[in-house]
Formats: sequence, structure tokens, C-alpha cells
Amino acid sequence: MNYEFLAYGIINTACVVLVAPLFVSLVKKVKAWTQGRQGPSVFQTYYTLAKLLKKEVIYSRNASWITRVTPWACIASILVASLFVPLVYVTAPAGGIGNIILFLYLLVLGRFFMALAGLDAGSTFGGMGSSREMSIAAVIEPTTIIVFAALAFVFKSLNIIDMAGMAASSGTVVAPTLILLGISLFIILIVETAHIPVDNPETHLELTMIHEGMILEQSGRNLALMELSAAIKQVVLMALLINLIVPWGIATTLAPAAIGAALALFVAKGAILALVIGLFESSMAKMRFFRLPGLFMMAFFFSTLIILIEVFT
Amino acid sequence: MLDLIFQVAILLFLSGAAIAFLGAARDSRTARTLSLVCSAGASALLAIFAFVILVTGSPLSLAAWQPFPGISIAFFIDRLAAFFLVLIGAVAACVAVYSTGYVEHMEGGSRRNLLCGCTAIFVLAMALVVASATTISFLFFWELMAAASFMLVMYEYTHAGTTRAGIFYFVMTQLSTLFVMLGIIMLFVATGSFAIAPVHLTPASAPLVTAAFLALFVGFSIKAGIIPFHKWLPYAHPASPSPVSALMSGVMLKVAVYGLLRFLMAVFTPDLWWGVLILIAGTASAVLGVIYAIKEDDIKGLLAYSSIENIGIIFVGIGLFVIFSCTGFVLLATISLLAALFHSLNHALFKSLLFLTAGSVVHATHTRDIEQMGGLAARMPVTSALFFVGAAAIAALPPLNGFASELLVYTAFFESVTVADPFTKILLFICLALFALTSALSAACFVKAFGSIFLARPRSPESEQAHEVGPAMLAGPAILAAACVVLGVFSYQVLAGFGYHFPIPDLLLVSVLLLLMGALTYVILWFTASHKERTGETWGCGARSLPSSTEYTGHGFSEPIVTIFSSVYQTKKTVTKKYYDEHDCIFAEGTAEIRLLKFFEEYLYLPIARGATRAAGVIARMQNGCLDTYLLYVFVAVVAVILFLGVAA
Amino acid sequence: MSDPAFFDGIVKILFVCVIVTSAYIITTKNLISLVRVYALQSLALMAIALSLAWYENSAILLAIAILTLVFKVILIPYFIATVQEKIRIKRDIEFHFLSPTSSLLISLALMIVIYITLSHVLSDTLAKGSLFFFGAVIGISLVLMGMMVTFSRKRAITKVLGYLSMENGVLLFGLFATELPFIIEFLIVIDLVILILLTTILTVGIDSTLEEYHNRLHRFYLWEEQEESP
Amino acid sequence: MILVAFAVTAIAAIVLIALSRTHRQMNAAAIGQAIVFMAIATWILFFVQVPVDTFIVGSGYFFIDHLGLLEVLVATFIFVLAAVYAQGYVGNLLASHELEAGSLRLFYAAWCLLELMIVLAFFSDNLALFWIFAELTTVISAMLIAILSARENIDAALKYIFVASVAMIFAFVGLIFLFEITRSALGAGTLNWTALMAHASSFPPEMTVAAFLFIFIGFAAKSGIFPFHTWLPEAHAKAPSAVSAVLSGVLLNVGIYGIIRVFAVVHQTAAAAIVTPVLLLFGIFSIAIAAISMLPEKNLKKLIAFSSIENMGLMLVGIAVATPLAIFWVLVQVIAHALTKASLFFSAGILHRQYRSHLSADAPDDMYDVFRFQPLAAWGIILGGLAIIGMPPFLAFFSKFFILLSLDSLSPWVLAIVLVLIFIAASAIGFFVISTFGRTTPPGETCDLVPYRTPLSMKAPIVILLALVLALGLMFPAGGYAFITQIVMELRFA
Repeated sequence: MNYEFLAYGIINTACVVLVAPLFVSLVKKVKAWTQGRQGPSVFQTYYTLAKLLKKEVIYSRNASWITRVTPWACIASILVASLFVPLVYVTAPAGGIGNIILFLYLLVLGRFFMALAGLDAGSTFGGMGSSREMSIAAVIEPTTIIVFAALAFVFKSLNIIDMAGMAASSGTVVAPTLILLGISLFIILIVETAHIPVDNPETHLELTMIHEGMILEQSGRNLALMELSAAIKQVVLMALLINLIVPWGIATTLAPAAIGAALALFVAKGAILALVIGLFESSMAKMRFFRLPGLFMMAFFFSTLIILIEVFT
Repeated sequence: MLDLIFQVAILLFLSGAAIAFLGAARDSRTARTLSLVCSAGASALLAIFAFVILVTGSPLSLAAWQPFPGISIAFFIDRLAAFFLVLIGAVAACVAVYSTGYVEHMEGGSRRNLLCGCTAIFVLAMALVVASATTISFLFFWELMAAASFMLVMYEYTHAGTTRAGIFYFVMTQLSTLFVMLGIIMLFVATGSFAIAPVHLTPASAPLVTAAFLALFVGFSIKAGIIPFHKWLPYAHPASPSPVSALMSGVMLKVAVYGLLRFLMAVFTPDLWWGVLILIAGTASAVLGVIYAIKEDDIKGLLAYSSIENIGIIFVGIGLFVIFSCTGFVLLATISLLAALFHSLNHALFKSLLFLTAGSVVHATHTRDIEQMGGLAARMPVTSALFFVGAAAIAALPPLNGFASELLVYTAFFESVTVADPFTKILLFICLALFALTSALSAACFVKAFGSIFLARPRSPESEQAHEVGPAMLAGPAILAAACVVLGVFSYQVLAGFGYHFPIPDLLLVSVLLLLMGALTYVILWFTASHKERTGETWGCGARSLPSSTEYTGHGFSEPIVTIFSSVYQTKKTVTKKYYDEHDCIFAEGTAEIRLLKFFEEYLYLPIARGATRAAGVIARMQNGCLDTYLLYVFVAVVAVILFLGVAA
Repeated sequence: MSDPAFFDGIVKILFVCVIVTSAYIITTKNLISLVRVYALQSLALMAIALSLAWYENSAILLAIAILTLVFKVILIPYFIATVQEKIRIKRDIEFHFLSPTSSLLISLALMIVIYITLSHVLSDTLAKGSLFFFGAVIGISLVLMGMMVTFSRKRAITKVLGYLSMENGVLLFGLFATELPFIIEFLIVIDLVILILLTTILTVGIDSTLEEYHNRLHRFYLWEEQEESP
Repeated sequence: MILVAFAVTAIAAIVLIALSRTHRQMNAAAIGQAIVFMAIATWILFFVQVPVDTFIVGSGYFFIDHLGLLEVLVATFIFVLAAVYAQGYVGNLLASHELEAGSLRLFYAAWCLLELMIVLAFFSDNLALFWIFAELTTVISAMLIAILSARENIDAALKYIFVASVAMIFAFVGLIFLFEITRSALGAGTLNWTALMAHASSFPPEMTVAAFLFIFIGFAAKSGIFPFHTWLPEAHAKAPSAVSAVLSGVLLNVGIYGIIRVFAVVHQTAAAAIVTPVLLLFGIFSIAIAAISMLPEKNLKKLIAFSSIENMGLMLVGIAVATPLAIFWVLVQVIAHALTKASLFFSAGILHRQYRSHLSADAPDDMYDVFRFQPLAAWGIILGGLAIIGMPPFLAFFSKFFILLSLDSLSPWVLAIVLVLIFIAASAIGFFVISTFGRTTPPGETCDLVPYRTPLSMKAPIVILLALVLALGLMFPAGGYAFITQIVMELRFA
């Protein structure tokens, strides 16, 4: 482990934590605009988190140690996972950080705890949320792995940091198939970060909510951590999409100016992606839960098709 | 020196068995404990002994005795065997420690002594299968293992479920023996010896050798529980006492894996299609195993199906190993092989951990139905933590050992793009997708298991009354849990220690980072966030203190997945109606039943059984008790012989 | 002093006697006459042995003839007749598997089959068409015809007679195929006697027939009880 | 002189039985005879140079070779244990009036006579003599079956006599053929096995095939080979268990012994090629019929009897292979089967005593709570069952495995078929044991069964036999190995 990588870690983590809440608000803002509302401020999520930190934590009488551990486990796992995806600065990976499989499973780690926490309080909503979350995660998994395998195939590497490095150094799209992969990645992003048509976290209606159902019993500091981890997850996946498909501008040296520019550029690109997400969400209706596998199946076939094209050509 | 340790271990096992059997007449607790201590000590010795060989890598060979002049039972322990001996010894030792507490809570009086004795014999037989130097001693101990495990499965012989399990287990075991025996005999014919040594293929012997491989593959698959030969597992495991389930699932299945590996590596020169066959069998078992597991409400049944899944993963590793070695990718072949081996060890550890803790839970709640449990995390905190480690490991959460081995499989899969043949490549990608599905479903499955058993509120009075188990029943699983953590966190170092430097992430670093990030967040929040905490009711839409029956149950939890995979879980509807009138208009009474179609049981096992019964009915009619008929048979036979003489001469 | 042609004639007549008696045993329903016919068959056999002894000037054959006379013509028929009186069954009406006519037809077919088979098998030792060869064929046919009696008739006592008839066939075959040492022949007869004694006693013990016993047990319980006591 | 010793002992025992008044005395006489027999056999084993062929009855009629001695050793050993077992068993039969006191003397006299006949049969050099003794064993054992005052027993005995004797008639026809062969080949007719072995190579094949097949029919009926096996399940199931053990463990060997002897002669001629497929066919059919019949069988003793047929079929298949290896393991299988089967019948006998009121001839066995009432017998059946299906470390594991191994030299398909059939048989035994022994009185209901106090004399034989089979499986003595190899040599298979 060298200093560059240490610096990468610090910068990356700092950036991730810093910009993560922003994009959550951005998507909400876009949705509000399309609905003709003014919507909350783009910094609303920051305010919410700060507010939550000041509130007391209420535990259910039924809750066990799982509820107490979950927020920490979630934030820790997602923070480590965020190390795997370079946001603004890319350097040579070390110690296996950036491994695409490990990245996926760190996300699983957080989800595992979250689902358990959903069951812990004995609330029906929590159970339903956990159940659906795990089901969706299971069904999307083949698609995810195929997309990641395709990425590995295209970049001839298992390491996301390596991939980003390659993408950054080539300066252009590495392979035309990557654009197609981008679509699959986008679907994964939608699924993993609780957006319409998979999930609608804003309704608090038992029939629609998945992610919100699971964290229904969380409060105060713990809720803030959960919300933050969700935000970080979103930004990390967005960064994955952005920095592999449209890598221009990412810093390859430790110069503060380059990093600053990269951050600005990333925020801009992220804002566009958030716009796309927001528009996508607004143009869709929440899907009935059991129609989702059909959607995932389409994504799966799409990804497999890409693999087939790659393999046979 | 080393062989002395080995002999001492065998003697200890035998004396353990003898002590237990001698104490059976008096239902002696001392004898039981002593026997289990012997077993534990012997297992530990065995593990240490094997570990030394594993580290030094110098094989040890021992001639034991000759039951017949010329037929020698001999042992040869190289690194592969030593690896499995470590696995057997480590798990068996922990199980024995656990059993010292567990047997005293069991019903059955002096049968418990038999249980302890048979356990010692069972573990010994498994160890000796692995240590066998010749095919005949392999078969000898293989059969002994089968007999001993059968006795153990039949422990609660009075239960109706056990009868069914026993029949399934017995028949499948015999079938497995049949195929293994067939394979060994064919090998003998092809080579003329019982040595486990490479076969020199000639064009004449090639079909025979291939047939031998197929026979051995089927034989080992049956024992390992590969679909469609898996049916005995979900019957036998719930029926047997928990330590026995732990041993069978954790260790015995691995002995079958060992058999397959040993014959693949030491005897055959595999073809590519063998690898494809093993890979497909493994993938099918993995996916179907976990899909069945998620539906189970019986905790031990769930674990049994999960074993099928994990054996599938191991077979995937072996299949990849064969495919890569046939296509000449040595590094990938090594990774796949190590993945299979490492996952064998890991599965042994966490599955026995899960079975043992499940045993504690069953002991505390007096039920195996997870719908009746709940809320045990507060009542059995240590057990719940241990089970959690097992569940997290089996769900392949980093940085535990389950992840470490699945990571190797994934790595092999991801790198498989280098395989030249496009069709193999496509197959590998499809298997990869299914493999990913397996792993995600297994996470869902264990969220369900852990959540239903330990979280929320108790759903039965027995669970309400549950209390933590004694120290012996915690110590055994605790060692296993510690091993799970250590093998996961230090997986990179362990592999490097044995000289395998693979491009895989260092999980130690990841765990340090995880702790670091957690600690960092904690520290930051310590200074910024409020410290006030309060306990309240769970929110129930305004209703006060909802009963525990309103909780989300395990059944409800798995419902979405069951619906999504409804094509796998075929249901069978049977409706019978009776009417008052002859036009079938006025309905009198009727029954309707919807139940899960046990596909393999109803379309594979039972038709065969029914066919056999029908044949038996026809043949039984020959034996009709009438002397005239019997004499007629003789007459016909004599006339046939005379005719034969006329024709043949 | 022996005249081959005359000897041939005598033996052929005796062969016909044996076959006819055997056919009679297969078809008849009257038990008492069955025993008598068996005695007659044995007598014919004795006569064949005697004429062979006379023809070959062999003391062994003479002894065999005497043995046959004593045991098979006198002792065994007498014993069976006594037993028959005790169990008070005079007729064996039912036939199993085969009717009288079909059994005769089958016996004919069997004889042809045996002729063909033996002509293959014995081609080295016995000249085809010789009297000795024909005797061997008749012998084995007799064995099989006796066997047909054992399975086509209901009463155990008839089966015993069938068995005895089989044994006669073996004797005939032995006479013509080869020359067994006398001690062997003697021991076989002793064995036969013991076997017949035991079987007949058992027959008395169980019932008049084997197969009807199960049915009767339910239907005519009393009657059967009364009949069974010897 | 040796045979005289046997005969005198037997006569002495019979006289003693005739004189004695109580059951205990008669039983003691039977045990005494069996022990003396075994002692003589052991003495021959250690102190007499076998083969011996000079005896008082005139040379050429009797002789002792290794095969005969082996069979006699096994037979006398089982007789000793069976006689010991009979002490308790027959005592209970008497007490429950299943055996009339008047028949007791006859029972023991026949018992002693049977043992003498079997020994004489195994020591016969002359095949005709062997035939006669084999016939006599049929008669006497049928008597032992019929002696119980139940109609089914007489029924079974009559079936046994008829099927076996009718078939044996053909064996005699075969012997006449054999005699004629020797007469034309050697000038003087003989049925002496030693002479036959010496001159076998000059026999004409056609006649030899005919002779062998006819003889085979007879001995196959004695050893329960399909389609002559029909008497066996009924006779073995209905006989008193002490007798069943002897029938299965010893008398079936008489038939197989005859087949081995005659086949050893035929093996040296050109006829072997014609005969082998026939033997194989009969063997496979026996295994198949027995195995499939075992599946639905609900009667323990019938199940064990069918298992005997299966084992006999396997031995026949092994004989058909006729390699030295196969014959060696067939002989080991003879030992293993005899000892194991006897122990199974002993155990079944105890269960029979315990549940007799529920056991009728053909009805399924209504057993329950076996481990509570008769744990030893239950374990005897379980371990014996494991032993008979060829589980290690019992002796039959090796013999079955190597017979199967030698099968592969014929065709892998035969091997596969036989393996599947053996699997079916094993499953059937497992199925029976699991489903029957798991039955218990439902909690709440009271069980009105009175535990049968099994005397030591009935327990000890089971333990001894199982221990012996286990010990032989773990460590077969080198002397025994050499002994059986010697047999294979003498039979000229090597």
C-alpha cells in the first residue's frame, strides 16, 4: 500500500460522503419539476441528516442486537465499497481493493443486515420490506453478474479501479458494447437504489415500499446512517456507470486542481444522470411486484446478448 | 512418529466406541462422556496429524492389515487426503464436544450410548475412507461409513418420519455403493489392480474406463446429494439427531467429494465433457437446492437443502477444474480446484456450526418448525450470535470464509473468458449467471432462517420459555464459528502460506477497513450526534401491542420468491366431490387439497418403486402355495433342458 | 442259449405293457386300480429285468428283478392300498393343468422329443434303433409321464404313485443305458421305500389331498376333522 | 475308521435319546453328538493328512478331501449351535403345545440321524452314494419340518419332498449317463469322483452335457435354485427355527456342494463351454426372482429364506465363472452364508417365540416394540441383515465383492445386472427391518404382550455366530486361506 493509494482512499471517501446526499435531492428535485412542483432544496438531504443526528434513538421492545448493529454495519460496508469505485481520482489499485466481486458482496453485506433489521422489530412492514428486498436482489443478481462479467471481459480485468484507469487513459469509449452495457448498468442502478418502477420510497404505503419498509423502525442517528448509506450506494453506482462509460475528466494525478476539476465535472455528469433518473422515474409507473422479474429477465437477455456478441465476434 | 499419532487416533476412536457400547447396558453417562471425549481427542489428534502432512507435504503410507492374504487394507495420506482429514478431524472434534452436552438432553436411555459409539465408528470410517490407499480399502470403509451413518440416522426409530428417512437413506446408500462398486470393479478389470493409480488408456479399455468414471460419478453424486439423487438428504437430516446431521452434512458429503476428486486426479485423465457434466450437475444442484431450501419451514430440512446447494457449488468448482485442465489453463484449474477444496472445508465448518446451533434451538423450543420460533436472539444470545456467523458465512458475506471460497469460484468463472471454445464459454456464462442467482438466493434463505428463528417475538409458548444451552453446547459451535471467521479474514494469507498466490483481494485488509470505517463513523457520530436512547413499541399503524401472530413469518418471507419460481415448485391439486343426486348438481361434501409437488419424488423415485412393486406382485403370484404349480415348473424346466440338449448336441 | 429275435419280441411286448400301464396311471380316476396298475407296471419291469438277465446271463440283473418283485410289486402296493383304505378316498377326479387326453398327447410328443435328444446324446455309445436305445427312450419317457401324474392330479396319494412310476422309469433307463452296481440299485430302493413310507404317512396326516385342504378348512370343517383321523 | 466313529457316535446318541425321558436329556444327547462330530472333524483337520480315501466300507465309496472337510466343519459347527439353541427353543415349543411331547423322541432321533447323513454325504466319494445320502437328508429334514403339529408344516414338508425328490430323480438319470460315459470311456463304469476327475478329459462332450444338466436339476432343487426353489421359502419359514437354521446353513450347501463337485469334472471337458451359460442363466434368474420376491415380503422367515435363494444364485453365478478366484470366493461365500443365515434364523426364532400368537403361516409378521421385548434378537436381525447383504466388516463383504469382480470377466452387463439385483435384495431387507422394527405401541395404549424370557442357550449361538462372521471378515486366518486354496487346487480349477 503506497501513499498514492492512501490518498485515493481518503479523497474518494471524502468525496463520496460529501456529494452523496446531493444526488438524492437532485433526483427528487427533477421529479418535482416534472410534476410541476418546486420541490425541496437540493441541499434538503443534508438538512435532514443533520436533523436526524440531533434526534434520540428509539428502539423497539422486540429489537435485538441486530437492530443496534445494523446501521454501523451498513455504513461501514458501503463506505468500504465506495473505495472500490473511483469518483474523481484514479490510481493503481492495491490489496485487491476494487475487485468487482468483492464490491458486489459488500453491497450484499449491507443488504443482509438491513433485511435482518427489518425483521427484527416484528413489524409487518419491516418483514414485507425485507422479503421483497431479498427477492428482488436475488432475481437481479444474474443480470448484475453477467453485466459485471461483461465488463471484466471488455476490460480484461476484475478490478473496477483498473477499469476506470483504463477508461480514463484511453479517453474514449473503450468498446462500443460498453454503451449497451451502460443500459444494463442503468437498470441495475434503478433496481439497487430503490427507484420507480421497482420501489417507491416516498409513499409510505405498504403496498409499494421496499427500502423504506425495512428502515421503518429506525430513528435518529441510526436512521441518518441508513439514509446516508443509501445515498452513498446510489452515488457509488452512479460513479460506476459514469466513470466506465464516460470517463473524461477523472484525475489521474494527485494535483489538487485536477481533483477539484474532476469533482466539479463528476457533479455535473452526476447531475445529468440524476436528471435522467428523475425523468425515467417520472415517465414510469410503479410496477406490480410480480411483474418485476419480467423486467429483470429483459435486462438479463439484453446483457447475455452483449456477451454473445462479444464472444462470437 | 507421525504414523504413531495416526495409530493412536484410530485406537482412541475404537476405544471410544468400545467404552460407549460397554456402558450401554447400564445407560452410563460416564461411558458416554468418556467415549465422546475419546472421539474428540482422537479427532483433534487426527486433525493435527493431517495438518502436519498438509504443511510438510511429504506423504505417509501405512499398511494396516490383511483381512485376506493378498488383500491388504492400506493407508496412504498425501496432501489431498490430509486436507480432508483436517476437515474431518476439526469438525468431528467440535461435534464431539457439543455432543457431550447434547446427548444428556436427549431421550432414548441407553440408545444414547449406541449413538456415541456409532459416532466414533462413523468418524473413524470416514477418516479411513479418505486415508485409503487402495480401491478395496476405500470400498471397505465406504461401506462401513454407510452402515454406521445408517444406524445414526435411525436413532429415533419410532418416529414415522424416521422410518421414511431410513428407507430413503438405506436405499440411496445402497445405490451409491452399487455404483461405486461397479466403478471400482471396472477399474480393476481395466488395470488389473486395486491401486489408486493412473490408468493407462488403450483403445480397448477406453470405453470401460469411461464407464467406470460415470459409475463412480453417479455413486459419489448420490452420496453427495447431487440432484436428482438428493432425495435422501432432506429426509435423513431432519430425522437424525443434530450432531449426526452436522457430521453427515458437514463431513460425510465431503467424503464423497473427496472420492470424486481422488479418482479424477489420481486415476483418470478426464475429458472436457466430464468437466461439463460435473459443472452442469453442480449448477443444477446449486440452483434447485437453494430454491427448495427457501421454501422449507423445517429448520433442519432447510439446512439439508442448503447442503445440496453447497455441494453443487463444490461440484461447480470441480467441473471448472476439469474443464480448465483439459483446455490447458493451469492457473485457472488450480484456482478452481482450490475453490472446490476450500469450499468443502468452509461448508464443513459453517454447515456443522449451523446444524449444531439449530440443534440447540430445537432442543430449547422442542420444535423444528421455524414458524413456531422467533425471539430467540434475546433468550439465547450466544447461540444466536454463533448461528449468525454461520448464516453470514453461508450467505457468502465478506469477510467470512464462505465468501472467500465463492470468490475463488467467481474468479475462475470471470477469467473463463480465456477458454478457446465459444460454446464452452457460453455454457460457462450461463452457469455463472445461475451461480450468482444461487448465491443471492442463499442470502435470502438465511435471512429468512435467522430472522424467523431469532428475531421479533416468540410465536409459541415453548419459544417464549426457551433458555440458553450449556457451555459444552456453546463451546463446540464457538470453535467452528471462530474457524469460519479466521479462515475468511486470513484466506489470502492462508492460501499464500500454502504457496498459492492468486490475484484475489486480501480480506484481512477489507476487514480492517470495515472496522476502520465503522469506528471512524462511530467516533464522528460520538461527537456530533445525540446520545439519547429510548425503548418503545413497534409501530403497528396505531394499534397497541399487536400479537406475535401478526408478524411476518418465514413462510410469508419466502412467498415472493416462491411465486417468482412457481414453475419450479409445481403444486398439485386434488379435488374430490360427492353429490346427493345423480346429475352431480347438489353438492354433498368434498375435499380439496393443494400441496407442493415433490417433482423428483413423484416422477422419478416413486414410479421406479411402484414398478418394482408391480414386478414383485407378478413374481409373487408364481409362489402361489400350490404344489402342482411347483411341480409344473420343474416339469417345464426339465423339458426345456431336454430340448436344450437336443438343440445343443 | 438265448435267441435274440425271441428276446426282442418279449421285451417289445413288455415295453408296450409298461407304456400302457403308464398311460393308464395318467388317465384313470379310480385310486384302487391305480395301485394295481402300478404293481402291474412293476411286474412288467421285473419281467424285463428277468429277460435281460436271461439274455445277458447276469446275476446282478436277476437280483434286481427279485428286488423289484419284493418291493415294488408286493410291499409298496400293499402298503399304499392299506393307507388308501384308511383315508377312505377312492377316487381322484380332478385334473390340474392337463386333461387325460391332452396328457396322452403330450406324452407322445415327449417321447418323440426324447428320442431325438437321446439320438444326439447317446450317438457314441448306443446304436440308434437298437433295443437298448429304445429302452432308454422308454425309460426317460416313463419318468416324464410319471412326473405329469405328480402335477396334474390333486390327491397326494396319486402323486406318490406318479413318483413311483418315475422311479420305475429310472430303473428302466438304468437297465438299458448301462449296468449300475447292485449296491447302488439296492440303496436306491431302500431310499425309495423310506421316502414312500414317510410321504404316505404325511399324506394321511395332512388330509386326503393337499390342495383342497385350504378350501375345506373353511367350508366343511367338521367333515374334514372326522375324515382326517386315521 | 473315522466314519465308524461318526456312525457309532450317532447310534449312541440315538440310543441315549430313546432311553432318556426328559427333553433336557435328549437335547444333551444331541448336543453331545454334535460336539463329538465337530471334535472329530477338527481332529481330522489338524491331525489327518487329507485327502484320505481308504475306509472300511471298501475303497472308493468314501473319502475325505478338503472340500468335504470344509463343509463338514461348517455343518457340524452349525449343528452344535443349533442343538444348543434347540434346548430353549424346543422347550418353548413343548410348553406352548406346538410340539407334542410324544414326537419329541422322534424329533431328536431324526436330528441326530440327519447330522450323520449330512456328514456321510460330504464324505462320499461315490456320487451315487452322495445322491442317496442327499435324498435321505431330504426325507429326514422333511420329517423335522412336519413334526410340529400344524397342518401347514405337513404341507410344506410334502412340497419339499415332492419338489426335491422329483428333481433328484433326474439327477439319478444324470448319474446313469455319467456311469455310461465312464463305462464307454474307461471300460469299467464308475461314479467315483476321484476317478472321474482323473479321467475327465477323455469324456465325450455331448453325453457330459446331458449328464451334468440332469444332475444339476437335482442338486439345484436341493439348493433352491430357480425354478426349483419353490419349496424353500415355505419349508424354511414353517420349520422350527433351529431346523430352519440347519436347512439354510447346511442343507442348501449339500446341493451347492454336489454342483461344485460335478462341475469340477465337467469343467475339464469341452462341455464346460455349453454348460456355463446355462448355469449363469439359472443363477441370475434365481437372484432376480429371489430379490424381487423379497421386496413386498412381510414375513421375516420367508424373507430370510428368499435371501438364501439369492445367495445360492450368486454362488451359482460364481461357479459358472469358474476361474480359481471365483471358486475360491464362492467357497468363502458358502461359509459366510451358512454362518450368517444360521444366526438370522436363530434371531428370527426368538422373535417367533415372542410374537407367536400373532404369527400365522402366511400372514405378515405383526411385530412391535421389538427393542423393548427382544433387543438381542432385533440386533441379531439388524447385524445379520447387514452381514448378509455384504456390508463390511462382515465376511460376506469380501466374498460378494470378489464374486462380482470375477463376473466382469464374462461381461460387464452381467455384472451390472447382478449388482442391481443384489441392490434390490439389500433394499428389501432394509425395507423390512426399518418398517417392522420401527413399530411401537402408541403411547397411551397398553401393550398386553408378555415378554418372552429368552434363555441363554438361545442367545449365545447368535452372538457366537455374528462374532465369528465379524472376526473372519476382519481377519481371515492364513490357514483357512491356504485350506480353501487347496480345495480350489483339488477341484482342478487352478
